[in-house]
Amino acid sequence: MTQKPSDMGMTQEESLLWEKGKAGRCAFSMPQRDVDRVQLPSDLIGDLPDLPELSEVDLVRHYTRLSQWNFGIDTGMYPLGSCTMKYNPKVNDHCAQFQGFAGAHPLLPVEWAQGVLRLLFRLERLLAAITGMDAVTLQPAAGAQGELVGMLMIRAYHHARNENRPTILVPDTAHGTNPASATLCGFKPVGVKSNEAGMLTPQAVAEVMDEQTAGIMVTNPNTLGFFEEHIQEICHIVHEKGGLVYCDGANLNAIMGVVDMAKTGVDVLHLNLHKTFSSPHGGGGPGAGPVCVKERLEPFLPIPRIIKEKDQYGLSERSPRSVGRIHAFYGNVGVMIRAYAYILTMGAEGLRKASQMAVLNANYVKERLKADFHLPYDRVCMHECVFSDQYQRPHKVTTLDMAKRLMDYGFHPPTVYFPLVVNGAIMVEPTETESKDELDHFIAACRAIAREAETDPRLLLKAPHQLKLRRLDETLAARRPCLTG
Amino acid sequence: MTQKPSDMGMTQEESLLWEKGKAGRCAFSMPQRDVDRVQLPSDLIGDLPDLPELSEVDLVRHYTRLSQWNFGIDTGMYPLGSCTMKYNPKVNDHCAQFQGFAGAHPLLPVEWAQGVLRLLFRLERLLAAITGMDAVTLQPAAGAQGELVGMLMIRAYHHARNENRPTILVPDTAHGTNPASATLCGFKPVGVKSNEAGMLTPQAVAEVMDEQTAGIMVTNPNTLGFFEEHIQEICHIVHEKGGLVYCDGANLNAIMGVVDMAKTGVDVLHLNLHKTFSSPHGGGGPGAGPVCVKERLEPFLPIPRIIKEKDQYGLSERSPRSVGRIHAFYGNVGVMIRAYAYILTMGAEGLRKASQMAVLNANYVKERLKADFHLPYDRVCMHECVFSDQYQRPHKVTTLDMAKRLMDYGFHPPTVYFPLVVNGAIMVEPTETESKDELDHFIAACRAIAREAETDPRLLLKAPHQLKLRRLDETLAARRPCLTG
Amino acid sequence: MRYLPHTEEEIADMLEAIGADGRDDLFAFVPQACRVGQLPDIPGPVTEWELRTHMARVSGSMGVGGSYGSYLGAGRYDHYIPAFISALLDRSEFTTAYTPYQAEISQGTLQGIYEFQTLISRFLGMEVANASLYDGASALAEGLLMAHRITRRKRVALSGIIHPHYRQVVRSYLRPAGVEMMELPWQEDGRTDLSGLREADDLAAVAVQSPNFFGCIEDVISMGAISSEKEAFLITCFTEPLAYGLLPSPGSQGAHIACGEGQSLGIPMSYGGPGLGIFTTWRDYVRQMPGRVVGKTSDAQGKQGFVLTLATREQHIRREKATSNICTNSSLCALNAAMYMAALGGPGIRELAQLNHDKAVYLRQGLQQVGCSIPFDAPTFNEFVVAFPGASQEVYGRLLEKKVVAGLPLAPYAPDLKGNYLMCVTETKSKSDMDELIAQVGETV
Amino acid sequence: MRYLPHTEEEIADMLEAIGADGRDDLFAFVPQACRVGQLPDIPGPVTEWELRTHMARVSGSMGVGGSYGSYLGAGRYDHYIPAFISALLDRSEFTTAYTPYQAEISQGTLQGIYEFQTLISRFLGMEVANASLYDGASALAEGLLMAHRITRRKRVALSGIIHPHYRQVVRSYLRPAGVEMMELPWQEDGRTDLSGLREADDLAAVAVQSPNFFGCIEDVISMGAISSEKEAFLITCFTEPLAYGLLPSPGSQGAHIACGEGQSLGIPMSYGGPGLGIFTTWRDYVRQMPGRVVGKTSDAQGKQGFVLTLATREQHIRREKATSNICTNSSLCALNAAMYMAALGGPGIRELAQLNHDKAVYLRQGLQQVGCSIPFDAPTFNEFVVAFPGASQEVYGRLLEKKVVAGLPLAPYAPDLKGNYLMCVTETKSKSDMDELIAQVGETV
Ligand SMILES: Cc1ncc(COP(=O)(O)O)c(C=O)c1O
Ligand SMILES: Cc1ncc(COP(=O)(O)O)c(C=O)c1O
Repeated sequence: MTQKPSDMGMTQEESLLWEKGKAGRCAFSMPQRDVDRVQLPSDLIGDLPDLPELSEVDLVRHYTRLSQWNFGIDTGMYPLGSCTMKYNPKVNDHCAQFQGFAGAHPLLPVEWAQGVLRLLFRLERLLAAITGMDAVTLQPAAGAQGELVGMLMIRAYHHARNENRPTILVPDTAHGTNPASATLCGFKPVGVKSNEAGMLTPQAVAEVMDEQTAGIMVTNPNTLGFFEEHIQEICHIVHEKGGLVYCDGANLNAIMGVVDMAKTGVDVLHLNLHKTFSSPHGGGGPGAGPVCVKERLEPFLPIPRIIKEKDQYGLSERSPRSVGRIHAFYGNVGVMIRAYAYILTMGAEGLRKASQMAVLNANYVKERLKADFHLPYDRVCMHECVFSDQYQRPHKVTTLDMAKRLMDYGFHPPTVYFPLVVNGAIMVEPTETESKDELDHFIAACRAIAREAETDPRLLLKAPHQLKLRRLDETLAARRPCLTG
Repeated sequence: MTQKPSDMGMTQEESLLWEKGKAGRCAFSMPQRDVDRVQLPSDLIGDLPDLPELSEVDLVRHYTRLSQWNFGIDTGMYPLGSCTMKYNPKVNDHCAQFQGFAGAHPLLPVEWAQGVLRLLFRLERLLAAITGMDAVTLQPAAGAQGELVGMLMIRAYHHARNENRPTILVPDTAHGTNPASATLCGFKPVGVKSNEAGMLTPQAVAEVMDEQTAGIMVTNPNTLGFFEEHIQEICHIVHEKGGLVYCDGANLNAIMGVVDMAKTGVDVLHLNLHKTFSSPHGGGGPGAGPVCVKERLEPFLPIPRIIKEKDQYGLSERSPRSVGRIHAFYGNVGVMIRAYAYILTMGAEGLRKASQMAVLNANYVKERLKADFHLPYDRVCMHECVFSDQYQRPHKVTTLDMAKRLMDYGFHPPTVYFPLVVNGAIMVEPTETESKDELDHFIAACRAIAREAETDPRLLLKAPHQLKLRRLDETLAARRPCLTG
Repeated sequence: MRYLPHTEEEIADMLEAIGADGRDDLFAFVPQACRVGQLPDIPGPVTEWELRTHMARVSGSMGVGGSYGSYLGAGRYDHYIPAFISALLDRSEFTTAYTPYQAEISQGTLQGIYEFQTLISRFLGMEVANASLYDGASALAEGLLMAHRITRRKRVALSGIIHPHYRQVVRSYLRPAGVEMMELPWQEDGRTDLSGLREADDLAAVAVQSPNFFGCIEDVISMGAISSEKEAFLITCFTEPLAYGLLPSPGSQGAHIACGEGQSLGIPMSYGGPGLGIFTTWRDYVRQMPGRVVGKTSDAQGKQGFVLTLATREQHIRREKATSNICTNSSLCALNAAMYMAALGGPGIRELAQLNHDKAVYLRQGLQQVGCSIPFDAPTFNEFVVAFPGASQEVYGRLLEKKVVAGLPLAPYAPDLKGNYLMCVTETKSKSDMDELIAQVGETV
Repeated sequence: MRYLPHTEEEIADMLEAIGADGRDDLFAFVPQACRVGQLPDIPGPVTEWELRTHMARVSGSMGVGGSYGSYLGAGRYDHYIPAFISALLDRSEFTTAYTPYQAEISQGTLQGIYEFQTLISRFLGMEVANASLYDGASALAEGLLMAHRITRRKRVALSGIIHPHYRQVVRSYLRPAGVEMMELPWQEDGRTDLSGLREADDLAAVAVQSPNFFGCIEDVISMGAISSEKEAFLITCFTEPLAYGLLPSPGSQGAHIACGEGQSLGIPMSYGGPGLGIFTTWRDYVRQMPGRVVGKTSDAQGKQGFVLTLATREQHIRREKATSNICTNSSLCALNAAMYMAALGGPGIRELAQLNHDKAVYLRQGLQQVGCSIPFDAPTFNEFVVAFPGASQEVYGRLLEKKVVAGLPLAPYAPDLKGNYLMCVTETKSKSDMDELIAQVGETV
């Protein structure tokens, strides 16, 4: 391990947990035994679990070192497109850890849980106010589960009208989870192409929309970072044929206080609290994906619903047309608490300004980089902008190479090869919490890389150079999967 | 800044605070103004303070990045001799942050502060039990202030007996703060040499001890890592001449549950809670340096004293012979709370085992490295062992070069060039919280460096190589001091 | 606004750089008819201090901690969580990162999740695990869907004493796939009645929870025998994985899929979420498994490292052909559970499980001695069903008034069990807590 | 014991490696007569859970927060502390490191302290600062000793309305050095009476606190005029540095040394400690300054970096010739204060200071209106002295019963001021808090 000097500054080498353990150590403070030992029948006793034995110091070092191999928003700019990597306020984490929240059992008598129920009830109302929609469920544990809930509701809606509509429209600018969620819900996705401006056109929708089609799933703003300008007309076309409009609202960060989602005509909308509402992403989760609906879909919302009767808050399962339960309890309450704290802290004006600054930042990056990187759709964007590696391809440098090289410059790379409609896509979402200085640093780094692509492409092909590890072999990993040690 | 790739892995470059600010930003949530603004007379209003303006994100990134340039116990082994860099339990930090502690004003009516007063009272008793001494003050804010208090008490003791004793004995194996504290207290330190075994001898003490001498300051275990075997005889000699014995007990970590400090004959003893009792060192402080005394010195302890009358705890200033107050309030209570938690968690048996393991670790390192590094005193040591660079000097490699090189191997260097009695000293104190695996890694690294010293000395002269910065120029810093930016 | 770094001057410069006249220009292409009429009606902005006061008040209003006591389990468990785990989990390099798409800059998350996959597979006696799903309920649903995908059969059999909420979630997930659910009743001893299973055919899977919703340890071996006869998947699910510190692992009992909730492994209850969906199976099925996985590989210089792998099962590559739609999962909770398992180690988790068991036995016996009845005979882990002596519901109500929730009323889930309560005892309950409760129940007789 | 990683097997191996027969062998050279008779009589070991319960109970027993209110200042101030500061300070790379002797591996601490030195120097209008001392009281003592070292004079004059505890500490520090202390009385308006100063001669320093112990803002300029006539050092000390957000900085008023307590700058009160000793002066005196300092330098490749410097003043190099004995200081608190100053920025700290001032004025005027008397006329910052109407002590006692500490009783410090209380109002007090207090006082009339 340490017989060789490391080549990475303060970063330490660190073995796998089970390579460190020693029989006899324990990092857990075993509570006093104050009752007798009672033996279970021997057939109910398994082998001793094969878990490594470590001391508290071992574990503290282990995870401290691991953390030092990770890049987070607190480390630097994290312009991962479609993921809204904005700053996560510390005070929200602090509040979510209060004992009354973190220590609350979900089956407490509701009289003992009025505080959190009221908070959740209010959060539903706040999200309704922000989107313009009528009713909200907070239950889905992430965006994709929100999509599933939305799809289930659309399905239930048609069933309730004794209609069977097996297909659903999914534009090529929709997020990848959309078709997957639709399929999970038994729908057959039918593609719709966006036009040369990255827009979904009423014509394209009208061509495929029919009475066999349950509706459409639009991501708006879409995955190219554009607002669907024809959304009202599209909704009209879909509604005319008896369909419903699902909107993937995970990109809400572009339009808070600017767009009234209800007015755009959508029927169901999901939000990502872990994106727009600043809760930490946790290295991949947990998140929360509330679903907002128009009144006519309210009866289909999942149970339990948070209700208020007189001045009492409660949980109701009396909802015969509901799509049912979707989470063992009420979803990721810890995430909701943070989102609630964020909304109160920002206020209406603050949320609007956040969206304005998010859009300003994306457009600034777009303008400053478009000479160096091909911009497939050169127009005012919303919260993110999408480049491609077209200018670099002649030098045999790809999007991936440039993404890896950005790490050497101290930035997390953008989202790459997504959306699929753009070949070699580089999707940059700076978010509003990056200052102009940070953006200028980022822009300078990207430009430097564009120069390197011309003058020293080999440098990029082998990037990253400065991290603990060089480029990792993903093909090898997939060919002979080794998922456990 | 970021136009050039960094050469240090995840570590980021980061400018100085005032190079980052932008007029108009603020990271502080300004409370609502609910009262009128009242202007002070204009001569009482100064210029606008010249502090940089930053957002919360700016600051979070700034200090996150700074922290990543630092090495702590949680990063790896930190065998800084004489500093007892043991693991700092997280639960103790957690408890010290409870509102009733962190939010307590020191001038609360004592009836409102019984909880913390009782805790402090008990901590005094626990320290008395651990050392064998009779009475304790927790007030000194660090070891050196404890020394000052001890010296003030010795001074006051002699004055109370109408004696004026201007000198004090300080062996060459005493810690550097000892003579400084003695001087601050108006004493003239008189050196005493240790013998060729690193021991203070009764002969050497007897030679200089006289009626002009207030006493002696012994560090025990001493800075060579040895227990002063003749301590009882030495105390006897000093006492015979009317002097008192001060013991620097900052190295108590070697002897808890093994040595009864009272029995060794000392009159005053200070401890370092931030060393032996596991409170975090905070990059240089805060600490706490309680002073324990024999009964006859109790009247001289600083005020206020924590007292118990009936079942009430209080703070008393009725102590006419006291040396006075030494801290604005009662010392570093936040540190004391952690030490108290540590003692309860370890229990008597646990503390003894901690000392045993600390001594075991030091001896293990000593044995394993003594072939590669010169060991000036080859005998069983206590919690630390002292090598020198004698074997490496022929290769023109010094202690400093080897210390710097150790950083490349992922270790904090030992204490170097201290104690002064050893030329080119390398003082290793592993502490008991290092496991054998960690020690073996450390030993392997040290041996590899010893080989490098022979085969590739230039490598060491230029070390470190793997950190954010190469070797820093201390001479330049001292020649033209630049202390502010 | 302290979260928005832009100064007015910077905004002006940036607008100029992009050739916009003002902020509204940026939204010029949003049709007027889609615009908000007025700003949404939401309170605030509040200061940090108002927020903290408000949140502290809400938190303080909950019947949690202090003088409140609870014997609730039923899917969420109150276990001690070491302070060092919370401190490590709070490290912002973990919390403020996202899905480790870019492996080289995310090795902390990746190694951490790889370790989680390993420890949880070992603990459950299975070969592979994914990086987490949302929660135990959706994990079970995904397991059933996976069995359906592999076997191409359209029926599944579920024990009726799988947690009722789990069964509800399964229903929501399975209905659109057209998979038919058959529920197995329970027998007198509190375990699943397998008799109906023998006649069932064309089953994709048989699913059981052990310990089940009544706290009883199921006869998984027998169930496995039947399901293997029928070439159906045996799916073992759980809400209290700590039980496997003591019980035989699902893998050792023949489960094809072992899945469930990991909250019990060091994760705060948080009013029900976030939790941790655990999903483990055998290597053969890995390409049909839902969710992300981390795999070992090496870098360009041959050094060991970790990456997200088998992405060809996932929605961002496969869109509608994905094995699941899950994207954001529960990574931080997986890291949390790995820390917890590693903190305990094998002997530690065995002892802790034993302690849970023994304390539950102590309370059960104590309650029996003061006249409570225990409807089910089968062995239990840390939960059991009890009816209080006399007017059971009144006793329960009186305890509630004394700020003790003496378990979960079962009536809403099974009308037959009116007056019966599902109680849970973990290591957080001391003998004297339990003695007090027993005495209080005794007094009411 | 979870903090001790050694297994029995490892212990045996290690003992063998060093040729010892058992653990006791390691202590063979400790004379029997020095050994403990039996293990010290201390309770425990307690588990983490017992510890937390115990500590939570002790903390909960304190008269802090919740329904308790306090208007105490007098050296410790209750200010809001942003959550992000606490989160950053908790990063273990900061907390678990020690004095940055080895600069290359400690650049985080070093740059952080260099920034502290810079910000606090700017804030106080001085040229240089050290890396921190223990607290405000010892900082003042060290300042006086430094003036004594430089001037070689043996007398100092101290305002009698420097915090009484500070004067006590100064006495403890100065006595052995043989430095004589002269105390200046206060005049009717609550400021220091300088008249006696004119006659004093051979003064090493004149020290004043502003705002002083009565909360009054001192006439530092006049004091500076006299001290400079006498070629004595002017030392300005403080317990509430936030005041300088509004008031002229000590530097601008001619202080040679500005020193005091930094707790007010974002550091929790913690029952009085740890605090932060701030020490600033002019460049000329840097080599006589006590305590550690961080300086800028460059590395072998010319890159900017930071090191501990001017170590030739310090005890570990100079032993008895050091400028002070201080070693461990208050680094983490210095980092804390730097974070706080940077969080506010210039305009922010001005506004916060103004708010403190204005709230204190509001309460003072409100109390006056219900009959309280204000003995001192001089302008104040966020503290003032008040006597309640009628039987002042009884009113105070009644407020105490209502769980409000209406300031610090001054009688123990100045018998003349019996019935007078030093009250402090910070931004944490709302108008409605104060209105309630005013009403309660009013009721008693
Ligand atoms: C536009 C969009 N829709 C949906 C999702 C899915 O959300 P989640 O990852 O929370 O399931 C994402 C995020 O990945 C997204 O960016
Ligand atoms: C033996 C010894 N004595 C005294 C001290 C001084 O203690 P402090 O740094 O807490 O003032 C130290 C630490 O540096 C020490 O190691």
